[in-house]
Amino acid sequence: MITTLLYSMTGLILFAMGLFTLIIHSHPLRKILAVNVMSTGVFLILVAAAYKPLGLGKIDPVPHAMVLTGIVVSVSVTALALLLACRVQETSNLDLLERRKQEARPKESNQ
Amino acid sequence: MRTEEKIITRSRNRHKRLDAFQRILLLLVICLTTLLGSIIWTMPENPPGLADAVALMQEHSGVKSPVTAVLLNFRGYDTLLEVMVLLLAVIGAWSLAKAHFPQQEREANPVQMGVVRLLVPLMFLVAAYLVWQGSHLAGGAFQGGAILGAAGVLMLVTELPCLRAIPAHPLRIGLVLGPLIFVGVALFCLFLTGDLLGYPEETAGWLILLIEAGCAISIGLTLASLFAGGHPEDERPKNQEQAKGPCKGERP
Amino acid sequence: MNWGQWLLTAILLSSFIPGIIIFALPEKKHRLRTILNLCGSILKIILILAMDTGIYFGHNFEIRLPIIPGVELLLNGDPLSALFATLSSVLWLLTTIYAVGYLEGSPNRSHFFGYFSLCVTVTIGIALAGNLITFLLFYEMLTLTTYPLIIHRGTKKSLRAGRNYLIYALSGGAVFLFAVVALQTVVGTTDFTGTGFPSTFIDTHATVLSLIFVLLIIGVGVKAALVPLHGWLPQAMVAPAPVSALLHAVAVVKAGAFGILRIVLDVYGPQNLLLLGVLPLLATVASITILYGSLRALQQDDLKRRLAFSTISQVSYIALGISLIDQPLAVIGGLVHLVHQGLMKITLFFCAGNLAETLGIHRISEMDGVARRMPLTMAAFSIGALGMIGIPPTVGFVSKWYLGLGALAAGNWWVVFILAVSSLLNACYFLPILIRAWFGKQQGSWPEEQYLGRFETRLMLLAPPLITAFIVMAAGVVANAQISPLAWVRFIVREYGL
Amino acid sequence: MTAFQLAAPAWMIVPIILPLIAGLFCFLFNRRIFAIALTAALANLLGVCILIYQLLFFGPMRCHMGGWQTPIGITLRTDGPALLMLLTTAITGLAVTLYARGYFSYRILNPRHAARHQQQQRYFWPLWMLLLTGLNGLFLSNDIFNLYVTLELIAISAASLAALSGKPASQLAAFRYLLVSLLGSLTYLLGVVFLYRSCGVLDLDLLQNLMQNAPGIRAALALMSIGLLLKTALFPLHFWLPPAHANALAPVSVILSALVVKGSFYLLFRFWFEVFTPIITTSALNFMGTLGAIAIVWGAIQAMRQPRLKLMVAYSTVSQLGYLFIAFPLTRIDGNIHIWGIVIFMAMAHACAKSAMFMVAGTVFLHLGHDRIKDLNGIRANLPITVFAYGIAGVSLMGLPPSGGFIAKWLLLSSALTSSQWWWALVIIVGSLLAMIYVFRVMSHFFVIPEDYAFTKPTPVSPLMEWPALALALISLLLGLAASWPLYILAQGNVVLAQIFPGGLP
Repeated sequence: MITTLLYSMTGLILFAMGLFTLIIHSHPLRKILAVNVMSTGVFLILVAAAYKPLGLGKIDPVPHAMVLTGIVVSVSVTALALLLACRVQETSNLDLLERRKQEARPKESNQ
Repeated sequence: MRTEEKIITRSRNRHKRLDAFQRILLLLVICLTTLLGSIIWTMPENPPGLADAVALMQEHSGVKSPVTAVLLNFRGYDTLLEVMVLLLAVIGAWSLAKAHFPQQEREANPVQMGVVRLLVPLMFLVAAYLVWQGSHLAGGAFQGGAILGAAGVLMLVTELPCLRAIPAHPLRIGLVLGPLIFVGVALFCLFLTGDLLGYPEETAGWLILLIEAGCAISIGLTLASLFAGGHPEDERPKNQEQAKGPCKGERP
Repeated sequence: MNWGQWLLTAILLSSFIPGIIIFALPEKKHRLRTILNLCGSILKIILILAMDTGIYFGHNFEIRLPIIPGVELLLNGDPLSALFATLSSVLWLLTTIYAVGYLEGSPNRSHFFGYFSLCVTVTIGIALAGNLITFLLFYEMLTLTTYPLIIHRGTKKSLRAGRNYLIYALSGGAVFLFAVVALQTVVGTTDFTGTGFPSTFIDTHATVLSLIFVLLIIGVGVKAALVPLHGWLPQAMVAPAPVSALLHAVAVVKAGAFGILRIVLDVYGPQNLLLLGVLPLLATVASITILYGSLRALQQDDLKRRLAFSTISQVSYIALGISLIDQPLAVIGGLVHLVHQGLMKITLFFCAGNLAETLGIHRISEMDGVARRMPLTMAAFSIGALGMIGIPPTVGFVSKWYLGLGALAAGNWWVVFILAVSSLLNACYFLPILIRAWFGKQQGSWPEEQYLGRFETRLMLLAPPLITAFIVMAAGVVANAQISPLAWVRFIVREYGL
Repeated sequence: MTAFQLAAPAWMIVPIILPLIAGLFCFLFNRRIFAIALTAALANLLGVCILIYQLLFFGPMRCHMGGWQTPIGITLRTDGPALLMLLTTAITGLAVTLYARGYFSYRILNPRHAARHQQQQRYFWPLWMLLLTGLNGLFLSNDIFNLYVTLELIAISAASLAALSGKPASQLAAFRYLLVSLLGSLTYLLGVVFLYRSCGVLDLDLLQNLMQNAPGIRAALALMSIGLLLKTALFPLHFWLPPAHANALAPVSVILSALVVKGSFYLLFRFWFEVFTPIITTSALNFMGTLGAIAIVWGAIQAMRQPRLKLMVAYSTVSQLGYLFIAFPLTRIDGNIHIWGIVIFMAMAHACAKSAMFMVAGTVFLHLGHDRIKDLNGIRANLPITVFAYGIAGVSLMGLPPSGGFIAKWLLLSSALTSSQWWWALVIIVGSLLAMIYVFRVMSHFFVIPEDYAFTKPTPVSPLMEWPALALALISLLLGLAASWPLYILAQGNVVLAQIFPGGLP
């Protein structure tokens, strides 16, 4: 019982931390990480739901399958979000564009 | 535009202390957590589940591992859609950008090359073992695919020159292979038994293995492609036929 | 489907199909477009006359199209709808001829005539509607089809007029929708029955039903231009003259007035309204509108604006007549004014359009001596104006006579007073125009004199007002004959058992 | 070969598997992609028609995937609401497929960015096909975890599509959209976890039987609802919608606005009024209704203030979604009688009308190179069909008769008045008036042809861009006249509705 509770509470706290970070931080990378922390929290609770102490019955395989599925989704979505964030940073970050321009200028003058 | 840029750049000069909105939010989040926590606390000790139901049907599933049985047989439809999610991520990534390789081709670092030569075949072996083992122990397509993906990432990090030349079309075939096998098997079962993914009991194990093998390859390629961060060089439909043969690094 | 249902369908399609084809026609095919228009409108008149005959001999025309439980579309030909449909279709033919002449050479005609045809389809739909839901359907569509016509010129002013028209009309439509749903909820049906809903509802829901009546009247009152909902009408004068004719005589204002008739006679029924005691309210509003419209008309120098305020005033005679529901003579006066006002007002607008198109005259102060330059047009105008004042033997006299008789019979002296004052005001704002035109002396040249041909203006512009002016006289002279608007209205009133 | 009898439930997988295979092939092949997509869209429509035929003759059905019964297997289910949503998706999807073809062809004609546009088209088709898979799967699924997977499928493909145009603004919007979708999915998943721990099953039918007023279940409902509300963009959570919808490519805007938000709404509605009905309280319903009312007014006011056509249409979506939520508090008194009718009508009419409008906006944008509302004068001269389609779609959005929107509003109003909650009726009326203002603000510019307007045609717009919009607009207009058919389909197998139409409908 205590194991399940421990995992569940940890998961819940992770979820809450992720949620808080997601809302208050504006940097894309932090947001993506926050979502990842949140999903980890949910998976923890899910795995905890499947746990049975030894001798008290079989371990439920369905949440395990769900977590596996969830992890896959989370990985792919994270990858996509990271790429998107990179694109956003490249195209709409003025500082970066400015720096690029400055980097490009000396090259042009060399040619 | 302006404000959006600000939002992105603001994080750099963010204040350390929380402002009023953040405090209220913090309070709300804490309340929410406490509430949900107390609900979990009061939940019954032995939650109902599907463990017994799955155990009852286990012997008809064709595999010994309950997780694999759930993943690929009982809830195989979920997994089919899941594989599509992975593929979607690749399509989305490819639509966004071109894979980023360094400007100049340079000779790979001999140490890195050595590590790759040593590790990559080993990883392929482990992946194959994991897929094989999935039928009776923990393991399966996702785990195997993850190892394959890691192998791909390793090669990408080493900046093997030949990776740059990987043609798009074979890569796409590889990416689609797993889903196609999955759908093919599903439809095959539909013809045979009248149910989508309704494996005939005697061949279920082999069909699941086939799906797992196909999916493991595709998942590995998917993860590596996602790491590469975009579509390959010759993805322009016009000059499709410039593809070169498979490079050495891919199949050492 | 029996032949009656085919007939109703054909009546609607006879202008709808030409309208759609006209939209698809290239801009340059004037002749084909004109032929289509005229064929459609003549066919429509023939079909409607056939329906009138059928109705006179007691045939029942009805199409029901259930949509969801409690909501059905119902087309129904009864004597009252025949009155409105006949009026609209005849005037539409004349207006089409006029519009072809008026818009000769101007751009975007396929657009214009397409909406013109749709507009009349919708008006006939209003005439044939058999319940409030169908009425609402066509009523809202009328707003949408007239909007492009009002902003047809595309100037800033016309856009503003169009926007105001929309705001007024669609708000009215929204109020109307609310009231219709409420009525459906309370009474369970909105069919036009001829006697109204069972009077048992009055005992249980008197307040709610009174409130719904007020909302319904507000909904249709926007189009009927009851004060204070009249604001859009004078502004809409920026539209081309055929559109003004359409708005004032054929479709929009008439649709509002017709809606009032339907609500009073068919939805609530005379008995229920007398029980509820809300009719004096309608009579008051109508009286105020009559006086207000006349007073404002006096102040206008722009000819079309004066005519617009005159419409506001004249249309309320219909509402005034129907609000004296217990007096059949007053009801006859109100109903027949629906036709008469249309005939007179369309004549006046045609003439005003002729003046503007031929001589560039828009203001009354420019009209001195214009009758010598355009005698036929001004003759028609004079007949229309005299009709408005109510001088025999024009049709205007017939309406006012019956209204007055009804008011006298009811002992309603203040209505008689209103009628007298309003006639006086009518004279005040029409007679000076006539005097200027016939006896004034031309001051300088006309602003933009254009046309010099065989007639005083193009034949297509000249013929329609002459025809309507002739009808204004003729219908007044033969009012007591077997076939006249008055005879038909008497037939209606008999049918309603008043 | 039992799978191919007409009565076999296996037909249910057609709308899922077909677009899925088409998506794979679209990604795999380089040529004839459009042919693949079009075939899939047509076959999808056909499949849905077969399913409707099945429903009418054999009643609602269950299809057990892999032959595994619940609780361990996944079930698909057909019933009236699901099939009507599928039908809407199929029809709109077919129109979008055609429109997208015309749209991309037109853009590729422009030699300046031909390669980039070709690239966009290359990825549009597989993404769109997989999105269609996800949507169809969502409408058919009867398993809360499978629903999560379909939600993810939709979220990822939708976000990728939203970013497709490559403009910085669209990518930023897509990024936000992706994050919001993820947050929604995760919250939903947390709800699923709570539900699984409380009930131990995942199938909706079984859950419905186990429903009781336990704190765990209430928490699950709250979490799942919040997640779905985020994806549906109800008022305070709508912030991501307008930029994402307005900055995407036109066919993508159509898909996002007409179909994607409907998916999550449908799910939410199904949960509230089928699965969790016993634990729903009146105050919760009123809360949803209030949010809906605010959304109607707020969205409409924002739509009136927008300088760009696409933004205007996007805010109009926020407003129109509010109507769907106003239906919530009207159920208490009315039972289930009108509720599915209202919601399905609203969803169908809005899907068709809004698609038509976004198509029009896209066509206008391509034609003029901008969509600033005040500079749209005279477009009627060059694009008469498009302008006509806009007008008709506008009529439906305003809820004027005889459009499908009118029927929905009629049902809403009559439910509100029957249950003496007249304040909702007022909101509905005000909403229609505001809709009228924002629709006609654009319309007046369309209609006016300035004196000096040049009647030149830069590049003739493909008929594929004009006619699908008109067809959809007409469908949304005529939906009102054919209203008895959707209601008839809805009544199949629905006990409550069947009582109102004892003799069947005309």
